[in-house]
Amino acid sequence: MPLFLNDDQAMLADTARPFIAEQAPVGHMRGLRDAAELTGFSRDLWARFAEMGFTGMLVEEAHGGLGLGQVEAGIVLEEIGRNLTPSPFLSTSVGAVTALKGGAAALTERWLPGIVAGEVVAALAIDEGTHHRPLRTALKAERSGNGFRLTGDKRFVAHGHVADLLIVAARTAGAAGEPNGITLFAVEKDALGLTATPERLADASLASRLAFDGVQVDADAVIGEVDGGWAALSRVLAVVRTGTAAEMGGVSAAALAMTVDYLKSRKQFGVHIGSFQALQHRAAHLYAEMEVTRAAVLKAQQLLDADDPHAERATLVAKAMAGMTTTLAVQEGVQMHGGIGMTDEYDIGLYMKRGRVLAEMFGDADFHADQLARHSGY
Amino acid sequence: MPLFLNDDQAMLADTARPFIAEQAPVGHMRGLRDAAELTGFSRDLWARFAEMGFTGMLVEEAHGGLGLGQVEAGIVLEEIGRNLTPSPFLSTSVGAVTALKGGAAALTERWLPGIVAGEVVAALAIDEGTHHRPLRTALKAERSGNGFRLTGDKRFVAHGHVADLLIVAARTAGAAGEPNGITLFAVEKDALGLTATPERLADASLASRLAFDGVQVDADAVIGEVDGGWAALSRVLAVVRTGTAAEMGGVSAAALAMTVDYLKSRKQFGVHIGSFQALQHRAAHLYAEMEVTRAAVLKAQQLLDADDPHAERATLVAKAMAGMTTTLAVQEGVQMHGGIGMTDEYDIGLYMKRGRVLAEMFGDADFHADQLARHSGY
Amino acid sequence: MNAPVDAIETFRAETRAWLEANCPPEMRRPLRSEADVVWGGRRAQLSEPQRQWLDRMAARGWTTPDWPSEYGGGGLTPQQAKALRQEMAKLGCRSPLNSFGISMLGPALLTYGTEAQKQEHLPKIVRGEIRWCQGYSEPGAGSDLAGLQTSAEDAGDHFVVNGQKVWTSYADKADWIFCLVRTDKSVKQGGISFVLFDMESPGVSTKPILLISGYSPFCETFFDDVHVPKANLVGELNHGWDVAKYLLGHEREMISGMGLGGGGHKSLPEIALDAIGAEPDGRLDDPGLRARIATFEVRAMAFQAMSERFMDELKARRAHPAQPSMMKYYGTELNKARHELIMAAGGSDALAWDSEASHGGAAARGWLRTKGNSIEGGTSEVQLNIIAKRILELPGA
Amino acid sequence: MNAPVDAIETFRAETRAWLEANCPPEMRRPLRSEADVVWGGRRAQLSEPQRQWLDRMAARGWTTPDWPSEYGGGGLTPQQAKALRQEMAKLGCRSPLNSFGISMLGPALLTYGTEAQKQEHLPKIVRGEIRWCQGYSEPGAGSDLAGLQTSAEDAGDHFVVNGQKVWTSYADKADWIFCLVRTDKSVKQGGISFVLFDMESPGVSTKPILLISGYSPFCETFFDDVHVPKANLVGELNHGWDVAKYLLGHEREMISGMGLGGGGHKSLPEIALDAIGAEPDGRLDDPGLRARIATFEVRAMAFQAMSERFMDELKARRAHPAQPSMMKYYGTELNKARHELIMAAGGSDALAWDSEASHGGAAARGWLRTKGNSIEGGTSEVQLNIIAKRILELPGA
Repeated sequence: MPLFLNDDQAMLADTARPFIAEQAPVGHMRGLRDAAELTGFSRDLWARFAEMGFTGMLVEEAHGGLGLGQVEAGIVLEEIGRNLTPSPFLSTSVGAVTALKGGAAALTERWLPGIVAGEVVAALAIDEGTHHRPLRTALKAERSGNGFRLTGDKRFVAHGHVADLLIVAARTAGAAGEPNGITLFAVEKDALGLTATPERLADASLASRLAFDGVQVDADAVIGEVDGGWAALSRVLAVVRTGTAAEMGGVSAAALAMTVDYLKSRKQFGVHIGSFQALQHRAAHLYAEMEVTRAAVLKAQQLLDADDPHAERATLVAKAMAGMTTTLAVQEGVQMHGGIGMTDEYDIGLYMKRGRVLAEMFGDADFHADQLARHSGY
Repeated sequence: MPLFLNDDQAMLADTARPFIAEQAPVGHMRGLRDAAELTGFSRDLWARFAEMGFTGMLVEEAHGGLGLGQVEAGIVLEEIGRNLTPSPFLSTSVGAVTALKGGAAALTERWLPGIVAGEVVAALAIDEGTHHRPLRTALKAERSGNGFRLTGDKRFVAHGHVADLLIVAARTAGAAGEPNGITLFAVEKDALGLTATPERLADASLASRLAFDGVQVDADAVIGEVDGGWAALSRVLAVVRTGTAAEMGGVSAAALAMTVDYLKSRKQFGVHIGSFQALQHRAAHLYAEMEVTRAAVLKAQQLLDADDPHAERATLVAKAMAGMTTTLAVQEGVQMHGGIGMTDEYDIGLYMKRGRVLAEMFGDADFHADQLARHSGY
Repeated sequence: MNAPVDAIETFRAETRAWLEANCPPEMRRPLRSEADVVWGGRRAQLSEPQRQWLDRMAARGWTTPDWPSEYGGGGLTPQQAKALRQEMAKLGCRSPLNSFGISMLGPALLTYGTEAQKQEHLPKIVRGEIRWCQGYSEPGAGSDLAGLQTSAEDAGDHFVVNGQKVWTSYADKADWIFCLVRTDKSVKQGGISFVLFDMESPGVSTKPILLISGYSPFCETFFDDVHVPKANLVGELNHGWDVAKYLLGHEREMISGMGLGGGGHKSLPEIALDAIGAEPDGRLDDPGLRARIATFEVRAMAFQAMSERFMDELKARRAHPAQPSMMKYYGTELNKARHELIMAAGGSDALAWDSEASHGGAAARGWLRTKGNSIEGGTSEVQLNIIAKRILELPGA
Repeated sequence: MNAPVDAIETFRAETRAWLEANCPPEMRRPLRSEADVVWGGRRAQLSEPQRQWLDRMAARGWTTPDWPSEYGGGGLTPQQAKALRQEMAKLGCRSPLNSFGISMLGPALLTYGTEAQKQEHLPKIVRGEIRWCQGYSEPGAGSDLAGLQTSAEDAGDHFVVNGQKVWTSYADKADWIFCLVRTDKSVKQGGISFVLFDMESPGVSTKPILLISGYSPFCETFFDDVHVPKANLVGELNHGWDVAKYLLGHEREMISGMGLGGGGHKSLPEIALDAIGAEPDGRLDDPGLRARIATFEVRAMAFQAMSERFMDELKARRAHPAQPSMMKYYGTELNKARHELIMAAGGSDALAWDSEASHGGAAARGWLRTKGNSIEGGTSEVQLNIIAKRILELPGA
């Protein structure tokens, strides 16, 4: 398979780009922010995502979805990134759908139709400390009655306060640091003993701290095998990390485009600042990093879609590269805009904030480079 | 004490700079290299160093030296670096002299007069693996008769094959990795069972592998306390690391000067390449790194001379900065020279080679940054 | 000129004792946010310890230790001023007063001001009574001051000032402004004068600019027929550039100081260890971040030495006149790097924007604020141009 | 156009079987030094396994898998050629033949050559019989090819060539040269032609240039009244630029491939682990270097994906025409970074220059050699200029 979009994918991109640019440009996000809106995204927009088929794009056709893959999800995510569109697409339509695919029929039947219809929003409750360390999952799930009792805390859960469905990584056995003994649960909103405290982040998105105070769930809330959830969690992480990298690709691309436009229009000392060679070289270097990163992300998506054994490695590379490149893109963007880049009125600063949040989400570049090194045995 | 050279030091610099530039410019080093000379330096030049008082500049006046400090030694080393002068000055007049200062009177009387007179050359036998890890010293020194038997290997010993005196770090107790149990020895040339195998390095200098095959030394060859040599070794390392950083300052300064001259004289596309802003910014950035590094090195020298408790930290900073900055200086130097920078005929490549050897010597930037982190408790 | 070593040591000991006795304990705690910084001025609202600390230091002239005592300064020698700084750092004393009057206008007045101007303005700066702001940049001019448009027309005993400034730091909180105005439209480089006036003068208005950090430390400032007495002209008419350049050098020094961090804040390794924890052998439990922090610490400590060297060379008049550009460039880039690492160390906690636990998003807002360091006071690119041309003497394009 | 998947898999299986049967075991070991690379040519001295491997591959046209079989090439589809490369990589097969004929001249001849030129030259390139060198750069011209001075005067059925080239790769070992010459002195950008001639022609002399690596892969090359038949003109008279630019694009692709490392060499982590060892938990026992290697590996793997994407886009004619500049820039800078890390990993051992244990200083000489990657074939600075102007469309100065 060649490493560029095939005709169907290119057509999807041609649809997704104007759709999101029109329905949810940066002004859409500013509107929600300035209104101090408490959902964190627009439910109307989510319904329109459903009309477009985006919500269920990874869901098999048998369940009413489009049966597409990570490349296609990445196309939507890139546009989300480009427009800073607040959306539960990644956590719901990529993360939760992937998790549920590994679950029992009852679970998929319970949740997938709602997701496809744009009626259900899901959140991923994975991180417990300040940094993404999924192997160290410690939230306790003890057998109790017909099911389990969950006790512990999660944080940095995007959409956690409004999600109908929470995908929760918990520990049923073993110690923090061990893959065995991790179990994935599908927990319903409003479960007794569950409190979500949303917090506004720098990019104006809302992420929650979740407190599980002996939350009782049935045995059929378990996704996959008890104690054997690490494999399922790894699959979820692989797709959401790659998806985040795709979204970051959109963030960087917009930042570069905006900056190049500025360099072409702004004059100083009587000439366009874009004619200064030092800035040209930095912009060209950034372009190179972005092209290379784009290839790494597409490679990861294709390998994931092909169920290739090298997909996990490629995912680590994609998210690490995206972290480094997006950071560079937004830094260069703000600096090259000069003073106005520091003002809230211009968009470039919003890209810097979103880039920072996405760089952290599901593990930063240091984490992924470290994982790659462990993976390679050094 | 202000952080610049005082009048006496400035006067020394005014003497040392033309002296070394005239006696041993880069052509001097080329001559030795092209003749495949096997000593590794010029004994005539060493005698002239003695006439100038350089050889004994750190030796107390009571022992015939000048009683000067690390700042002054650094002045000489910077000129050595600037001219790529092959010289045993660092190992002998800085390293060995510092080691011997902590030794018994018999040792200082045995060696210092010869060093001051320019008749004795010394080498430091510390490294055992491919990387500088002095705490892991493993060369065994067992009590035997009136003294010790030394067994093991050393490598990367500059001047090791011609040195009259070897300062050897050995282990009399404890395990590799422990500071306690390290003992410093002053070993004479031609000791039975000692073999030195010199090896030409990329910069045309000669460094030796030393094999100690049960080398017998008297008890009075011990410098300082048996098992308590770590403190003495640390003092020696502090001064030679700082000295190496000073020499690297000369290497970078010459590389930058040569490159700026080239940028001013070379034309391409009809204009001086020095007028290209991208190159200007890179040269200016390099200048900034070099100024900051110069300050760090001088700070370390002053603190060492003041016996300040923060001197060790400052030394780690100086050598780490010198490693990063010199690497940048020679890389930018070669790249900005373009094709001719790749030819043996131009000097800039020789600076790249010397810079690389010095970056490695007594620990590279990674090592020193790691030490600093451990020192700071993280 | 150098005081004998034992005299300095006596001064140091006395200073330490005085600081210990007079610096309120609240003023020896790390700053938690920008709100803890004391700027002074007519409308300043100081806590009791802030007021005490400011008044006690101002009484000795130690808010401006090296200014002449005739204008209320401390009259200290460079050695003594350095000893004072060092002792304050050791005890963790906060700066009693931050002010553009101290860091920028004061040195310029000492060099270019008339005796009457010095007597009028310097003591009030020392005591924190008047807060100053700077009116240099104009819309569309950026780093290119030659395009200055704000005009001052001669009206006998006063000028009539009209125009607009931008990036005026805290103009909405300042009492007076030092300002560049065009007094001769026929030339480009010259024709600019340096004037002082009260922000309460009729015709002055300000509009805060909301920054990406969510703060508004800068304003747009508008002048509509503002009357400025000619006695408020600093330096010669049409030669305001000299004053401005002198002052810009001081601004660069001040901004470059940011690279040093410190100032009572938690160190970067402490922040990281608190957020991430350590491996059993004590190393930070994030090897990539640890390596990046260690490399940063090397640079930061080296820059600390550089700052000491620079101050020493300045005092001895040995610094290259363009060296402030190097300091400004390196210091601000370093400060940005520090805050990138603080964000990486803090992880998801550092992303918080307005929660109480995050002190109102102090980490994220501080990080975003530093992005302006390499823009304000001459961009990093302008500093590199200056180094290339004036220090390396590379040819013009 | 795409072969069905099962056809490709059949081809892949057959290819693997053939490679296993025909690639001598010696040709499946990592290259130890530049001396192990087979360049072919009249004076090539090949070991028995090298000769066998070259002849067997050449017989199938697999030294040039995607060239048309009528000129001796393999005639493979892009998919088949990719499968062949992948199978060779899996088995660790060395390249049977490296040559500027394959990587540069061949593609240009296929596009611009006459039928007679193709028939004459291509089969010899495929079989490694003629080794080619490139005569582009001239002294003082560097990246600025417009200043080309070497002249070719019209003398009826032939040109008379006079002048000097520099940076001619292996001119002292090559049999033929493809060369840019000035055929019209009245214009600057045009007036250049692309000609081929035998290095044994009277009037050709070469002088190797000693490089910092201690090797002399380049020469100064002198032409003194060299007669070149007009039949050896490639493309149109005075339009040699077109051929040269086409070919430079291919050179950039080839050089950018260096960033991938591989080619049978030990991996960077392996080199580091061998030289330094591991902590008890398996991590490289040098945390700073480990972090730098890991970051490098991220970039290198990403660039591997980029290279695949670039080849795919080239084949599909979807690549931006200036994209080779990006590939050249990134690939060569990456290769330099790789060798800096190899030196850091090797420590003092990697500094050796001529000992046997160091394979004649392979690490250090290889490191120094890579410093030329970002200079030859258009400097990194030139590539960045091209990206800025042609891809980002930033304005000229």
